[in-house]
Amino acid sequence: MDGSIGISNLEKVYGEGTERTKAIDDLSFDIDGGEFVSVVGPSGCGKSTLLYIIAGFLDITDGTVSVDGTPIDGPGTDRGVVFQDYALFPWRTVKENVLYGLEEAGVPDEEADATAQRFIDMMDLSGFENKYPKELSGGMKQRVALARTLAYDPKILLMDEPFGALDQPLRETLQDQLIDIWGDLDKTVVFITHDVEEAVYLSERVMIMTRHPGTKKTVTEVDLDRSGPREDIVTSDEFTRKKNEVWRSLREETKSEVQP
Amino acid sequence: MDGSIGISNLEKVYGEGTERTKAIDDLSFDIDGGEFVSVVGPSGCGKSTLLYIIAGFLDITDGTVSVDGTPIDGPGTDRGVVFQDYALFPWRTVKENVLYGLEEAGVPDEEADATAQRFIDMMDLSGFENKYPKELSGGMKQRVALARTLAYDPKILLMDEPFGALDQPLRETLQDQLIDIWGDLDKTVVFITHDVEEAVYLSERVMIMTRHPGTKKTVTEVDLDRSGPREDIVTSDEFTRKKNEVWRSLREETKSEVQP
Amino acid sequence: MDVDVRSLGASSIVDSLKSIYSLVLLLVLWEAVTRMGLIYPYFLPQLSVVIHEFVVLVSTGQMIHAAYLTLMRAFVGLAGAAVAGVAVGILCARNALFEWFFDPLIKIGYPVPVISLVPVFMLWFGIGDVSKIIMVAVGTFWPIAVNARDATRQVEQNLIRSARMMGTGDRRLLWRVILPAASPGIFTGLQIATPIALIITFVFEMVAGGGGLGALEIAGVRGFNSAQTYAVIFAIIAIGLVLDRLLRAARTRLLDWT
Amino acid sequence: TGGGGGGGGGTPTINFNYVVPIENAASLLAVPEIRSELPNAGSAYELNVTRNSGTPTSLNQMAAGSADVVMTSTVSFASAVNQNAIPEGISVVGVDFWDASPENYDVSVFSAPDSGITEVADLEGKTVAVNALGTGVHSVYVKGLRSAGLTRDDVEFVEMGFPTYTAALNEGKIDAGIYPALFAVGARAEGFNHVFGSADVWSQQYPFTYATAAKRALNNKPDAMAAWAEDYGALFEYVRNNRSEAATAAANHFELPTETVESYFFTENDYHRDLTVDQDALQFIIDDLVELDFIDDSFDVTEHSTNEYQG
Amino acid sequence: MATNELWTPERIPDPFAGVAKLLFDWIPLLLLVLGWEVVSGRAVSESVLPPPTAVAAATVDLFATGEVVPHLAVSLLRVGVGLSLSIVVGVLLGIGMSQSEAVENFFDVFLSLIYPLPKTALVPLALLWLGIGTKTAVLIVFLACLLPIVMNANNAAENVDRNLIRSARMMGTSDRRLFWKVVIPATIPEILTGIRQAIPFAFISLISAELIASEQGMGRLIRDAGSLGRYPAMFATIVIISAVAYTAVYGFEQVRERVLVWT
Ligand SMILES: Nc1ncnc2c1ncn2[C@@H]1O[C@H](COP(=O)(O)OP(=O)(O)OP(=O)(O)O)[C@@H](O)[C@H]1O
Ligand SMILES: Nc1ncnc2c1ncn2[C@@H]1O[C@H](COP(=O)(O)OP(=O)(O)OP(=O)(O)O)[C@@H](O)[C@H]1O
Ligand SMILES: [Mg+2]
Ligand SMILES: [Mg+2]
Repeated sequence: MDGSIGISNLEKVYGEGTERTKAIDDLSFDIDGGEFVSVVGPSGCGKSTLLYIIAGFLDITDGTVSVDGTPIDGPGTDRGVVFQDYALFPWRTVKENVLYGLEEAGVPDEEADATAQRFIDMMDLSGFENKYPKELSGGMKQRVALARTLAYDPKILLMDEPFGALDQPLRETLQDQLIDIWGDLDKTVVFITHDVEEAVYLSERVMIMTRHPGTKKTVTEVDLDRSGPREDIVTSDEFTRKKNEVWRSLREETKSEVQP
Repeated sequence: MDGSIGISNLEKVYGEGTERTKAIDDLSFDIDGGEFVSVVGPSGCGKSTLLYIIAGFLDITDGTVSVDGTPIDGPGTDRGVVFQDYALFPWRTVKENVLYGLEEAGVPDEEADATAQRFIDMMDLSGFENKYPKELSGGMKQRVALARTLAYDPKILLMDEPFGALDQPLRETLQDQLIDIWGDLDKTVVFITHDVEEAVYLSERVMIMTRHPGTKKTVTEVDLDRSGPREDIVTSDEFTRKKNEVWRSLREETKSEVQP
Repeated sequence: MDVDVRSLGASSIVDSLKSIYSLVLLLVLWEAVTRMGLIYPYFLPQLSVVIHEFVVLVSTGQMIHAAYLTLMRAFVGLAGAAVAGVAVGILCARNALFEWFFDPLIKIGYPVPVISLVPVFMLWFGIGDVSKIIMVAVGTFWPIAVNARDATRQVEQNLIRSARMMGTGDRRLLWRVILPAASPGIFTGLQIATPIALIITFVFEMVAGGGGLGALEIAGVRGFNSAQTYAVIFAIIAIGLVLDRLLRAARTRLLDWT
Repeated sequence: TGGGGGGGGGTPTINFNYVVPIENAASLLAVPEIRSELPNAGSAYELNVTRNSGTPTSLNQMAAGSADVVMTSTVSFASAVNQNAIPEGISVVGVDFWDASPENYDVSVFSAPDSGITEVADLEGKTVAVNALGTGVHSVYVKGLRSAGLTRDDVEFVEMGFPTYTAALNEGKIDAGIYPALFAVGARAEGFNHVFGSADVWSQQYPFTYATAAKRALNNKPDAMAAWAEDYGALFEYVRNNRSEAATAAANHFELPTETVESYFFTENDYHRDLTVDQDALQFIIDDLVELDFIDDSFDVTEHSTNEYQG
Repeated sequence: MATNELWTPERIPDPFAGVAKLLFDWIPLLLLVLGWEVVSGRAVSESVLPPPTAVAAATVDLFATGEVVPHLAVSLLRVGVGLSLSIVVGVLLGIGMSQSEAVENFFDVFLSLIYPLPKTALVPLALLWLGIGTKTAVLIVFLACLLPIVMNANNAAENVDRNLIRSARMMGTSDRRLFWKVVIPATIPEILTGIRQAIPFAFISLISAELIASEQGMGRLIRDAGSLGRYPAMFATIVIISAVAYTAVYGFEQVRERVLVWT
C-alpha cells in the first residue's frame, strides 16, 4: 500500500430530471503515493465533489477512481478527510476526539492513549487535552482535526480548504506545520484551496480545474527548495513565477463569471 | 471640507478594573483628504477599534481624533462605514437600502431615486433593485453596502475588511471596482485588511500596526502605476517589493504570537 | 430575557434587590390591602392566612401527597413519551419509510389541543392514574418527537462522514454520533414537554378529580376556601421553579460541551 | 353569560343559574313556552338563564357578581355561608325539591342485578360511583354507611357523571351507583337492585335543592326579585295544572325522551316538591352535615333563609 | 422537507406529479382513518370509539342543527381576544424592557414567577375573581401566550445587530427615529416567532379553561357531550376545534412567510 490515487474519465452528475447538474466531466488524473497535490479552481467547479468522491462519501456516475489500484467502495480508514468546518465531535474533548479513530480500530486503551498524546503534542495542543471544541479558536480546532485524522494513520490525507476560515498569519503557521508533517509521515495529500499562494507554497503539483462542470485544465509542477525559512521561499523567483503562472491560468477561468 | 483625518496620541481602553484592556496605545497618524490608506496588523491589534473611533461609534480614552481639523463627536454623515458583514437592512430591498441615507437627509423623492439608481448602476446591480439582501451573494451584498454608503456622499470611506469573506476572484473584481470609484469620486479611504497583497494593490500608504495593544509600527508608501491591467500591476517588481516589505514587517508582529 | 436566579454573588446582591423590590412591594401591598379590608377576603385572603393555610396543608401531609400524585403522573407519562418520542423522531429522520408514515401524522397531530381529549380519555381509561399518565404521554409525545426528529435531521453531514471515515459502521453510528449530536435538540424537546406534562396533569385533575394538586386547588374553589387555592398555587409556582432550575442545571451538566 | 343587570332605568335583569335540567324545577324557566305562561318574566324583569355544571360553580358565579339567584344544595350552601364566599351574603328564597320523603322518590343507591349487593352492609369494600365528592348526593352514601356502622373509607368512591352509571354497572366497572330521581327511571328499567335510599336512613325529609339569592340582589332590586319569586311559585302552579304539556315542552327543550319525563315529573316517582322554606328542616340537615363531617361548623339558618318571597 | 427517497416521480407527467405527490404524502393518514373505521365496532365498541363515518356525520349534524355555532363563536372570540391582548402587551413589554432598565427591573420578577407556572393552574383563581366564562378564558389565554411573545420580543430587541444600528446612525438617524427605523423592523421576525409559539398554548389554555370553568365554548361542549354519552358529537367537536387549531398554526405560518419576504 503506497497511497496512490488513480482517476480516469470520472464523471459526476447530481440530481435528476430538471434538477440534473453535471459537476465533474471526464476528469483523469493520477497521484503518486506520498505526493502533495493541490487543487484550485473557480467556486462551484467541483473540487469538493472530487475530494468527497475520493473519500468514498459520494457515488460516481461514470469512470473509475481507485486507491492503490483498487476501485474505491465507500469510506475507509486508508483515507482521512480534514474539513474546512473541522467536523470535530463537539461532545468529545480534544483528547477524546483524537482517540475516536483508535477506539473504532480497537486499539488497546494504553496504546491508543499514547498515540493520541503523541499527535496532540505534535500539533502543539498539549495542555488542551480536556477542552471541548467550543472552547478552542478556529486554528486550534483545525489542529485537533488534523491530529484526529493523523492519529489513526490513514495513508491519504484529503483536505478541503482546511485553512480557508483562518486569517493570514495563522494560515501561514499551519501551512508550515503541515509541510513538516508531510515530510515526516510520508502521506499522500490532496489539498483543496482558493488561495494560489497557499497551493504553490505547499505542493509538488497544482491541478487547476476548469469552471463548472469541472475537469482538469492544467497541471503545474512546482519544484521549490523548501528547506529554508518561509521568507526565503516566498520571495524566491521560482515561487513568484509559479504563482503567477497558476494565477493567470486560474484567472482565465474565473474572470468572465464573477459579474453578478 | 477635504476629508483629512488627524489622529494624535490616541489611547483607547476597554472595560474597567480587572476587565480593563488597552486596545490602542499612543497612536498618531495623519491622513490627507482624498488619500487611500490601508491598515494591516495582527488579529486583535485594534484595527477595528481605530476605525470605529474615527467613525464616531466609540469614545476615546485619551488623545484627539479630528476630521477636517474638528474633533469628532459621534457618527456623522461626513463619514461612511462599510462593514465586513455588510450590515444591510434585511427588511429593505437593494434600492431601499441605497435610499436610506438619502431619506434620512431629506433629499426629495425624485432626486433620491435618481441618485440611488446611479450608484446601483455603478456597482453593477441593475436588475437587482427589488431583491432583498438574503437573495444576494456575498459579493453582491458588499456592493450594495458600498452603493448605500456612496449614495449619501460621505467624504470619508471607512472600510473594515470589506472583502474578507469573499473568495479570491470576487475579491479581485471588487478591488478593481473600488479603485475605479476612488479615482472617480475623490474620497478619503481608510481600508482595513488582513491581506497584504490587497493592501499594497489598493493603497497609497499602508500603515502596519504593532500587536496588542496596537500602535503605529511603520508606514509604507506605495507608488504604483495603477493605469494598466491587474496582471501587469501584480507582476511588476515594485509591487512584489512593496508586498514583501509589508509582509516582512507584519510577520515580525504576528510570528511570535500564533502559537496556541 | 433569561430568567436568572442562579447565583447571588456579592456584586449581584444589589442587582437582585433591584429586581426583587417589585415582588416585595406586591407582597406587602397584598397584606396591607387585605388587612384594611379593601378587598373581599374570599377573593383575596390575607397573605398571612394563605401562608398559614400552606403550612397546615403541608404539615397534615395533604399537600405532599397531592404533589406526589401530580408529579408521579406527570413524570411517568413524560418518561413514556420520551422513549417513544425520541425513537420515532430519530427513525423519522433516518428512515424514509418512517418519515413517509409519521411526518403527516406529526404535522396533523402537533397542533391538536390534546387537552380537549380529556373527556375521551375519561371514557377510554377512566379517571384514575392510568388515564392521566397516558394523556400526559400522548400530549408530550409530539414536541419530543418533533424536536428529536429535527435535531437528528440537522446532525451535520460532515460529522457522520468523519465517523465513517474512521471506521464507524451503520449500526454503531446511532450511538456514537447521531444520539450525542442530536442530544441538545432532544433535551430541548424535554424542556418544552415538561410544562406541558404539568398542564395536562393539572387540568385532568381539576376536571376529573382523583387527587393531586389540580384537584386540591379546584377543591378550594368548590369548597369556597380560597386560601387553599392560593396555597396550592404557591406550591405549583415553587414546583415549576424548581423543575425549571433542575432542567437547566441538568442541561449545563450533561451538555456542558454545547 | 352577561354581567350585572338592572342599571340605568331599564328593566332590571335577573341572572339565574340552575344545574340539573327538569330535576331542578326552576330549570323550566328556561323553556320559552312555559316562561310565557308566567305573569312577570319579560315585563317586571328580564330573565337570563344559564346552566352550570355544579352548585359550587353557581355560587362562585354569584360571588363574582354575575348571578343573582342560583340553585344550591346542602353542602355547597353551607360551605359558602361558612366561608363568607359571597359579598353581603346569601338567602334561601324557595325550596325546589325535598329528599328523604317517605311518599316520594328519593336519592337511591342501585347495584347490578347479579352483584349480590342488596343492603348497605354489602357495600363494604366495593367500588361505588358518585357524581362528585363532597356533594349532597355524596352525603347520602355516608349517612347510609353510618347506618350500617361503616365509614366512608370502607368503600372506594369513584367520580363519574350520572348518565354513565348504567353502562359502568353493566360492564362491571363499578359495583353500585347513586341515582337521583330522573336517572333512577333508567335504573329501575334495567332491573337493578335498590340497595337503600335516603328515606331509609334519614328520620325526616329535608330540603335538598333550593333557590338561593344574593342578598346584594335582594337589596338592590327588591321588586324584580319579588317578581321573580312570584313567577317561581306560578311555575309550580302551572306545571301541577298542565303536567303533560309542561313535560312535553320541557322534554323537547332539553332533548330528553318525553316518556321519561312524563313518567316521573311531578308524580310520586319524583321528589317531594314544596316551595315553602321550612327553616327547622333546613337547620336539621345543616346540623346533620356537621355530624357527617361534610362541613366544619353549623350556623343559624334563619339568618340565611326567608319566606318573605313566598306567595 | 417532506420529500423522501421513497418518492421517485420521474415517470409521472408534470401537472399530475404535484397532485400524485400530495396523495402519496397523505396515504398514512388515510390508512389511519381506514384502520379506525375497521376497528370501530369490531375490536372496540362503537360507543368507545365511534367510526370516522359516524364522527363525520356528527360533525355535519353539529353544523346543520347549528348546535356548535354559538360554542365555536364564543371559543374563537376568547382565543382571538386573549391572543391579541397578549400580542399587544407582550410586544410593548418585551421591547420596553429592552429599552429601559427600570421597566425591566420592575417586570422581570413577575415574569420569572409566572414563567415556570403552568398557566392553566390559574384557572381556579381566575374563576374566583371573574366567575366562569369568557373573562376567565380570555385571561388564561392571555397569560399563556404572553411569555413566549415577551421573551422573543425582548430577546430580539436586546440583540439587534449592533452594526445595523451603527449603519443607521452614520446615515444620520437620530435616537428617537432609530427605534422605528431599525429596532422595530429588526425585531418583527422574532415577534412573529413568539406568536407562532404562542398559538398552540392559546388553544390548550382555551380548552382547559372551558373544560374547567365555562358554560359555553368548544371545551364545554366536549365535556357535556362526553358526560351525556353523545360520543360521536364529542369526537366531532374535538375534530372541529383541532381543525381550527391546525388552520391557525399553519395559516399563521403562511402569513408569516408572506410578511417576512426578507428573511
Ligand atoms: N448535493 C448536491 N446536489 C446537487 N448539486 C450539487 C450538490 N453538491 C454540489 N453540487 C453542485 O455541484 C457543483 C460542484 O460543487 P462543489 O461543491 O464540488 O464545488 P467546489 O469547487 O467545491 O466549490 P467551492 O469552491 O465553492 O467550495 C456545483 O455546481 C454545485 O452546485
Ligand atoms: N467591546 C469590547 N470590550 C472589551 N474589549 C474589546 C472590545 N472590543 C475589542 N476589544 C479588545 O480590543 C482589542 C482590539 O480589538 P479589535 O477588534 O479592534 O482588533 P482588530 O485588530 O480589529 O482584530 P481583528 O483583526 O481580529 O478584526 C482586542 O484585544 C479585543 O479583545
Ligand atoms: Mg468546496
Ligand atoms: Mg477587526
